Amino acid sequence: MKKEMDEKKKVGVFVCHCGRNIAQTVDIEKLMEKVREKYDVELVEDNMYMCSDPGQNLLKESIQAKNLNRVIVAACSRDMHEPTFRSAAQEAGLNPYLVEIANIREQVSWVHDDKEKATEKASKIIGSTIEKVIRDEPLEPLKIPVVQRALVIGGGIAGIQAALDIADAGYEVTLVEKSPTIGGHMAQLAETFPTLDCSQCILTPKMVAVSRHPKINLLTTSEVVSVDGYVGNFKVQIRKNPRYVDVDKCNLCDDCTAVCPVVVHDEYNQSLSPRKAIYIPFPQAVPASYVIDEETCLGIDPLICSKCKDVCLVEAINFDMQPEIIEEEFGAIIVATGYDTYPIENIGEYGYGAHPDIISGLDFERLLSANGPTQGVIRRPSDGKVPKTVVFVHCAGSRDPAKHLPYCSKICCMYSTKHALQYKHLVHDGTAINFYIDVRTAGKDYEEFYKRAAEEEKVIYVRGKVSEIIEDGDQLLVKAVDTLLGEAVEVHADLVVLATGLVPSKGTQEISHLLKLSCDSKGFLKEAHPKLKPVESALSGIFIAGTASGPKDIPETVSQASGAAAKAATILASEFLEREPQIAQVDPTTCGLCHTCINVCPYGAIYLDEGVGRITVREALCEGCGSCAAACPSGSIELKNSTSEGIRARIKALLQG
Amino acid sequence: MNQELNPNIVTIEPVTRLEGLAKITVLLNDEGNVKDAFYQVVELRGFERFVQGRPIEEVLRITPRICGVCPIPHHLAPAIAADRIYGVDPPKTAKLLREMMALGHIVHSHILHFYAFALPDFALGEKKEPGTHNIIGLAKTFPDVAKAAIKARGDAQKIQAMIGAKATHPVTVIPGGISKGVTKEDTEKMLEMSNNIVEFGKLGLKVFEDLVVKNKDQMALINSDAYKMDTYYMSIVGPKNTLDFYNSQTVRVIDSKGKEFAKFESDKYLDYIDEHVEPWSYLKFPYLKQIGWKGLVDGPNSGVFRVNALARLNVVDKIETPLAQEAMENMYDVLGGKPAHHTLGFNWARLVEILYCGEKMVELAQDPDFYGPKFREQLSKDMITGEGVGAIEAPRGTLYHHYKTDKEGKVTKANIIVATTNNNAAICLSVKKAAQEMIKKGQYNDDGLNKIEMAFRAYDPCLACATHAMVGQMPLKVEIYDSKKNKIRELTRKL
Amino acid sequence: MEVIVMNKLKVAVALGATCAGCDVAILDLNEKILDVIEIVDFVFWPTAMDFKLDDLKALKDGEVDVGLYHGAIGTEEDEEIAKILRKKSKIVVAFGACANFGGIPSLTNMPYESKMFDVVYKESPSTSNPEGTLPQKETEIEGTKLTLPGIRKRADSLNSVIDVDYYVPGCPPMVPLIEQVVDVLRVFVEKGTLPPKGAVIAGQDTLCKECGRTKPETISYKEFVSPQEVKEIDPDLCLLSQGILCLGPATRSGCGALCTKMNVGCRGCLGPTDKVDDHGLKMISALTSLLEVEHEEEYTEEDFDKLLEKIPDPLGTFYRFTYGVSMISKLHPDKEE
Amino acid sequence: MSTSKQEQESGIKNPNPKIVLFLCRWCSGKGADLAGTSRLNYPPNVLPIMVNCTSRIDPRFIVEAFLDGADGVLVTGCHFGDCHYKTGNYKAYRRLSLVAKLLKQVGVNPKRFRLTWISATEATKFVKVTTEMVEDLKKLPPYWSDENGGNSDE
Repeated sequence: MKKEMDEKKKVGVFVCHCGRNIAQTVDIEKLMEKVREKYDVELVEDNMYMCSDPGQNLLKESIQAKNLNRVIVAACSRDMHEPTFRSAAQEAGLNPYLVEIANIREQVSWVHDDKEKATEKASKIIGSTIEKVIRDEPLEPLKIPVVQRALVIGGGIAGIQAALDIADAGYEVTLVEKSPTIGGHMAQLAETFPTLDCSQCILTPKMVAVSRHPKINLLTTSEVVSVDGYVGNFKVQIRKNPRYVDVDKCNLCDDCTAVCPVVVHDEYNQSLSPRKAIYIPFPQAVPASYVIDEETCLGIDPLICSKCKDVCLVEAINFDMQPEIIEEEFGAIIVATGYDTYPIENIGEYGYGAHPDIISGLDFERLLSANGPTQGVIRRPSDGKVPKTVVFVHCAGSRDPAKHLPYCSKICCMYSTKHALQYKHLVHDGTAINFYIDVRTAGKDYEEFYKRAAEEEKVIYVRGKVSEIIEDGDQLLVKAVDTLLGEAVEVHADLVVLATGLVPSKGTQEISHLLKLSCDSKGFLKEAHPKLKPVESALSGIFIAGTASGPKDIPETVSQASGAAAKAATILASEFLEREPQIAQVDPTTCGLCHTCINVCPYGAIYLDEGVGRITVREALCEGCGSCAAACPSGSIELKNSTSEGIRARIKALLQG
Repeated sequence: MNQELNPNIVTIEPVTRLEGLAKITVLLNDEGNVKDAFYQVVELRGFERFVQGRPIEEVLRITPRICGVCPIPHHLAPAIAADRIYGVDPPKTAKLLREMMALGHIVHSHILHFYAFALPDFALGEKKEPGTHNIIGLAKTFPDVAKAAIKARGDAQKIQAMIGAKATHPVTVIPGGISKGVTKEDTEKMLEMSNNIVEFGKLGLKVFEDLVVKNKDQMALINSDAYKMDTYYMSIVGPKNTLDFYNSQTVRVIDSKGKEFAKFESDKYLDYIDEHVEPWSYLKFPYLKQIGWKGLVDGPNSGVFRVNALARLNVVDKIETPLAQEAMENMYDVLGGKPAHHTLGFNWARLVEILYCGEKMVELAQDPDFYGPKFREQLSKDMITGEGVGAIEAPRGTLYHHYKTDKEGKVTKANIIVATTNNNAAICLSVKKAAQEMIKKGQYNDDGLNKIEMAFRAYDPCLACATHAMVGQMPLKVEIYDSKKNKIRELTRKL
Repeated sequence: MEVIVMNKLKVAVALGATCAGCDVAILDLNEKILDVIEIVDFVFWPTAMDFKLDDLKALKDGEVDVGLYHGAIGTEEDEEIAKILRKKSKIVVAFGACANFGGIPSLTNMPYESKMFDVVYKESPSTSNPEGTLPQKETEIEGTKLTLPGIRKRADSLNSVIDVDYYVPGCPPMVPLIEQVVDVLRVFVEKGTLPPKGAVIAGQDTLCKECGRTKPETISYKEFVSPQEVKEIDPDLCLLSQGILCLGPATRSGCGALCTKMNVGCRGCLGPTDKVDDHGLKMISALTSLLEVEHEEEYTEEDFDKLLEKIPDPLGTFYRFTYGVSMISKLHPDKEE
Repeated sequence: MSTSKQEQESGIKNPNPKIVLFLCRWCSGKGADLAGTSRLNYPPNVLPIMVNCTSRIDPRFIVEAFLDGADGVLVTGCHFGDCHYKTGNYKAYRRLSLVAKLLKQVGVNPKRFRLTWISATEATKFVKVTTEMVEDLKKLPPYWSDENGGNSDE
């Protein structure tokens, strides 16, 4: 049942000369005559420059004088001045959505030379626009309430930086980290290239800042289990797993580890050294507290040992802690779930990681670290001897589409060079040999760092891929080809470090399903636009920072974190999100709940509201593309101010006369 | 009221109480006696053309619209053709369900014809005012018979709907079987309804006994030469020449003496049947190829043959079910042995067939495989042989569906010879004979014209089927032309 | 139930290019037909009663209360009968898919290589027609002219030749719809009120709501599978989501989902909703939108072309019953190649 | 508008074809505007209508355009992967390709309907496509003209 068009449509048409741009091939007088004669319009006026103040005043005065309720400006492309004319009309008291632009410049005067035909075409375009404007209804921009709180998933350097920036901007942040401490992989590094800053020295102040920031609610040993809702109104469920140690009471006296009978591999030290079932990941861990590893502890429920509880003077240990589901609402989400390294166990040519003296880059970082298993003295894991010859293999399992990762992970050349340089510092008479395909030094001062390692520290760079590493007595025979000299090369090394690339972390894969974020072919999260929207995801209100979207170094990660934080803050900045009102609406009388629209909507903006049994459009998510209206087999969905009947009328008007 | 006119042309238009559109034009000579009669079918819709290019499984859902009174045969015959195109033999459960549908359909169609179309002529005596000689009129004079008929036909339709989703224009039969089986409860309901149909079958024969067989004039009419024709008879027969409405594809033809003239598998039909075209009717005239088209004449050397109920009973040697076999023997005793040529005998044969169907349906519903789990084979495109013929005994006689498809299973050519078409020549002859009887020296009355229609109605012609090719017109129109060849009256009857 | 009827409704049932399935549908009211006779007098129903065209012509204009017309307009005489029915009836109801949309007979309007007469009377393998005789509108036999009605260029819907008051779609209209018609007649008899002109007596929304099969989270299929080639048809899950072609989403409800209950896809015999002017185009838009919608970003144009190639006979499948009134059938072929 | 002498020789059957041109607001619309700002030239026979996305185009619009007197319909949108609404053009391609098949099946000359992608920078391609289509349709008679069997059905 058509709404009766009660109020008479009083249309004002304003034709712009645009100096000579339009007037040169469109006969303005004839055009105005044609429009007056062919179409039911209240008035037709013209002006040299409609976008100028006199032009806009003409518009405003005419609206008030003739109380026009529809306006058409026949001028340039709507991208140019639609906002100009809409706000002018608004000042004159007319709803801005009742103003339409007829493009007779880019689409007519600039591209045609036959004056008569150009004028005729301009008249048809105006006629078609009239059909649209008389069907337009007054609209208000949609106002979507925003929960002014952000969620950051992942407690590595990216998550830490993002959380701090948002909190500093004055908004509450919940930072969720799956492991017992924040810090991520950066906490495992000894020093960082190219400045050789001690990684802990530059990271721990930010970690402490997180723990002390009043606006940041830190949830470690926690993971996000479900995310519903949409930008401004994400309903999130977080499961906080029990630590079995009360963070506030524990004073890090370390008495408990002495009595704990369980000894297991220490993941923080890349399993190169042991830890107990009750442990602190590393001294500067945040939150500063011990934690009981439920899997390796002899038994909490039923309680088997409880030796640690007996010696804990401050009674910080509590076996009755249960997993807890926390439900919170957020206006924006930042995903910073980090990376994992490509496992050396996958690389058969280099011994599947079986030999103790063939280790990964992160293993070597731990050997270099003062709080590492060898207190910073480089010792071979097999016999603890200081290695005299160390081979660093660049692109281990990278740039190898046939068997391993096809892509380059950007940072391995730099951290291998750093490893060689640090090794030479510590073992002056040692020999460091780096096998590489290309040494990629694309960051600030990276090339100088590489020159320093090669020329000052005399690290030997051999251009060639290592074909095989086999045990030879108590040493390792490294076979390769020096492609510059064109000869085979064999080196007897005491230790081999494989510089493996970066792959999406397990957390990244899980969160992509949870948030329905699409991934690229390598499994990293896909940005909304690789060049222009690097920190936005395809879903509005959800942002991405750091290595979750691909391999990158720490400076790039931190800048992305701040970028994502800024984007999130813009959403949280206002109580309401304003959105274009031309969205879809569903007529339940003819809708047969066939789910076509739900599956067609690229934004998941349409859902079946079980309560009322009706298909409903989420105002916050609908972008007004209209795909659902074209697909709806019962014709029940229409776009506001862009109905199918309206478009039909516009086509018909173009073809008339 | 007699018509004191000396028209030379009598046209009955539309022929009523039948399915489809036709008209009879009767030419009188100077003395006012019938020189010739033309039964013109005025329908042509073009199914053979507009199924071209359609996938065979979709064609199965288009061809039922050839006829709304007998859609089931036009769903099953192409399905049999499709099975052969895929070279597949459907599982037993599917065959049982398909047969049940076919039998239920025969019951519905025969009841509809006998009680709505034919019985009023017998039961309500001389045709007085129009508008009474029909189901409504019957319901007034024989309420209990009418109610029982409506109940039995309703049951038959319900059974078909349980298996085919819809009784009119079923959809579930697909190449290789059927889209969904039935439950045990449904089967029990069908059993109960089938038993009811058997009882109704007996009642039907008893009614016919009282109203017709015991009525001298009616029997005289049936036995009168006007309603006899000496033709060949064709029907599908089961393995031991038994009555069979689904399982067999063997066609048997007997001559007017009852001797077997031909026996062939359905896919050889082109060697035995040809169709002749007349400019004054959209319906073609099939005839036996070996004998040839000798025009609208009966007798042994005319290729004209008859199908439909009486033809079937003439052709089969035996009916497997006891009650129906006994009813058939009783019929032939009265009609003077096999084969019987009495056109109005078709009505009696239909009642025998209703009884047979009822008994066979009871048998099917008691078969444990009836509601079995495996009701279709999974087919694939590489099984497609590209050609298949499916034949079936529709209520109105033998029906042939012949399809050629491409590798994808899309129909490239279709040829459909429909039951009523087979009877076209015979109908023309019967109408002419009846007209010669009923119109003497230009004298005829409403009852006379209805007697002509009875000759036509006995064949229960389904013209929508017959001319599945074209759009029709009012059922049967009567046009009267005088000897000077100008049309005096288009309709002889006044309200 | 006792119905006090002041005067019985005079009802006429006329037919055009029909299969008479609609007549059977009325008779399928079974016992209820006796109630119908209480409030209705059939003054014209050739299939079931002995009325001739002249009986209809003899009635006074407007004497018939309700004229039902089933079958498409296929010959000139169908058109003539429709016009007579219109003149004689206060209310005309288009009954069944043929009268409503042109139905299956309007499939003949589609373009085919061969002409209808050639297919039926020349190319049919079982026809021996050496002289190539074809049916003629007029034939001279011994001085008398035998006439046949001419075949129209198109088989059309009832409302293409006369003004229609109400529409009862369906092929044939299902018992629940006919019962609705009987109710409308009863209310008309008792209270004299009628639904708004042009109303379609069936559901106003589409079949999916009535079908009751569950809709999975995502409906995305690679190609349509013909029912005989699919391994197994889930009796509870939406057929379309199993890749079985079903026009339910674009077709009115009101039939009780008879076909989908039996694992068979709907072919749209109740036609589209009021808002849709071309049933086929709407269904095509919905179906192609869901074709591989889950992985569409991995497809190139050529991949999509291959997928679309596999959609079987779109014209014949998406316009099974509504080609007569479809927009696309109003386009004409270009003369030149 | 009868065809003048020399136009007939050069095979012009329709000097002034009417072509409905669908532009999408983000890519092809901007490409068309760029053709304007770059002062390129193309025949005025294309009559533009702007929609948010090619996925807004309901197949009925194409047929309705012909029924309203168009000689041709040209739909332009974003290349795969560029769509502002992510996957609008994928759906548009599938829908309108099947419509093209139907138009061909009912005998409409395939030259009268075209679907092509034009990015915001491809002004030259836009001009080439529109000019080509106008030239093609000039060689065909006006769609509804009697000469083309337009109003031939009685």
